[in-house]
Amino acid sequence: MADKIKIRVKTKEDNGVVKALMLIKHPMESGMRKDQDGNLIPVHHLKEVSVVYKDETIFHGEFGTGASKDPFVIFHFEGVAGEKFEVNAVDSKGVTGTKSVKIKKLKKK
Amino acid sequence: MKTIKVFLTVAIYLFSSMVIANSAVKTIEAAELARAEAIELGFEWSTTVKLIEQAKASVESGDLKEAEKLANLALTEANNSIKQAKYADNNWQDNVPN
Amino acid sequence: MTISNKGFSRRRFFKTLGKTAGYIALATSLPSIAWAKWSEKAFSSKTLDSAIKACFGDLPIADNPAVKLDVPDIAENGAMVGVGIKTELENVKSVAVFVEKNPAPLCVKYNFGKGTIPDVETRVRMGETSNLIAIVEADGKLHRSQKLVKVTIGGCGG
Amino acid sequence: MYSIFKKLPLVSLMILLTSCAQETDQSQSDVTAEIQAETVDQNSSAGVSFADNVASDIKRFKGYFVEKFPSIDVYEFKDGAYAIDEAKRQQWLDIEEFPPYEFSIEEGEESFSEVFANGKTYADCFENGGVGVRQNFPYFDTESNQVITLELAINQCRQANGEEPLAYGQGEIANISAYMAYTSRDKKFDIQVPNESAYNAYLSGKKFYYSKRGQLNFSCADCHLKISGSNLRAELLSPGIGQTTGMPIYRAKWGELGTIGHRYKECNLNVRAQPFDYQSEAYRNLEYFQTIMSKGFVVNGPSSRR
Repeated sequence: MADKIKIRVKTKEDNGVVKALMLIKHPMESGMRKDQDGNLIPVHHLKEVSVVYKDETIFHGEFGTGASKDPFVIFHFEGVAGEKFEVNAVDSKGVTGTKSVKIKKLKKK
Repeated sequence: MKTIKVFLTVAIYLFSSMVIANSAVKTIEAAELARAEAIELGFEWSTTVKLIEQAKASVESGDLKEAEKLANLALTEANNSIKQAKYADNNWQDNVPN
Repeated sequence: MTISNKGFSRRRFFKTLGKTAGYIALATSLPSIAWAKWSEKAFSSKTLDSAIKACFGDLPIADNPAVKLDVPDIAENGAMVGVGIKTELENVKSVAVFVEKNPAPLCVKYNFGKGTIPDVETRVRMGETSNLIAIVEADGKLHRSQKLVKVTIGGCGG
Repeated sequence: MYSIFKKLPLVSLMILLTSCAQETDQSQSDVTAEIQAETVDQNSSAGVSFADNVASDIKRFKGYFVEKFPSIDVYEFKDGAYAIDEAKRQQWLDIEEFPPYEFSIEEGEESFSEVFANGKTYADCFENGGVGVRQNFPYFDTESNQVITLELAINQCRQANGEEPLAYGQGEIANISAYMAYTSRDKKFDIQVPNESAYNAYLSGKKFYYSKRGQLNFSCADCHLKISGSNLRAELLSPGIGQTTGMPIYRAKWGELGTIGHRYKECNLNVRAQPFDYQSEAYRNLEYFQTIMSKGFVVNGPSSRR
């Protein structure tokens, strides 16, 4: 599996609480969709995403084909701007993706 | 006597189906001509070409009555799209806000 | 002010693009993560009740207004239905979203670790108008909130 | 060019004269402008009349929506029906906070920085390195006498540098178009009509917009002017002004980006008209007309839609 799962994350820390917005590129094929020549496209979906912060898995997402294409999650956790956390993803074919993210301060307009 | 009657019905059937097949094919050709004009004018409908294809398929499968019906429908649609193009030429201005 | 993309200005976009590319190089080996087992049975269950049971076993379940469920009355498009779940309940272990009429009702399940606050948003798929159910697991109990979400057939002709 | 244009002025002149009688509120200058617009073929020396005619068309097109939606700032129609229905707008804002098309913008930027075999890049083909130029498209190229859309310019750049053109409609060309739109956000559209053949291209697009077509016999204007803001089945019909500013769009229905040509094909099929080819003269002139009508609107592409 040459390709990696692409992950994009935005963070906004505001007095000790981090709002993390995560978008993960994945076709999320439900197995019921057909391609142009009419044959079914096999099931292929994101399975799990883990967020590790200070060596602890603080968030673990399990995904089925009921999740939207390019799955999206917003979660909140106690954290400090400047620190880093890591996102690891794996899908139903075993393709993985990882992203290290530095927590940003919320920009007050 | 019975064999003649059978022979006659078969002949009539063959003859009539030949006539119908002939007119179905002619109608299809007319529909294709009209469709070509609609394309030239830029007002072809998406449904016309499907009707023509179905009419051709019916001719091939020998369902001549169906072929005739579909061919006529295709011809009517193609002619309507030409009328639509002419109508647009003269009336498109009506919808422009003033 | 362009409402359409508040807080997402071009300048920040390029800055994050550049920086994160740098971080990727830093990520060395995958840290040993305690992969919680992906609930195969729950995600393949065809009915709501079997999916809930596969997820949480026989924990007692009850509606609880403390679970705030933010979903639209009419989904703009069944492909991306925004779901927000927030609660003040303590010791929340996990949150799951079910769409009753989906071929496989369980859409997503989020398991919380230390310091994670029970306030999540996600996007799920709905095949048709259906009850959308959020279940929060806390202190060995299941707290449920649900709402009917209408899904319209798209397209105006064709 | 449609040969029918030669017949147009005379016929519509008659209609115009008959319809002028009842129009009380239309000021005299508008009427003369209308007549002038129709007799442009006869006295092509009146070059200046193109700009006046287009300007009055824009005024009346925009005026139509100001009058029809008095409580909505007309420039908000850059977001289509989301400027009308609050519940839809909230769901749309949630998507726009972190839209799936962000990956496409990123991929579009990578494609945009591709170095062609001859060492050139897209940046060499476009003004200002192709950054912040979306608002200049489509424009009428007086040399090749045709409307050049952004997607056509992208492929012309490739072919000029010995590369294979990209497929139109979706995929890489939509990603590049999305990236170029993204770098031009908030810049204003102000497309010009430089000469008579540009004006004829504009008129061809205008006629397309107002002509009833397809088995269902609808024109673009029937849906996007007359009954804009109301529902057709479950679709809230977006106003015709500002429809091109957010292109290319990411429709949840498609699950990926699509250019305006892709949307035109889909819309034609909705009224059961046979779609034209991507970048056909019909579609390029239509895009030219629509973008001219959105003068003063900002670039807000790419944008998500239902």
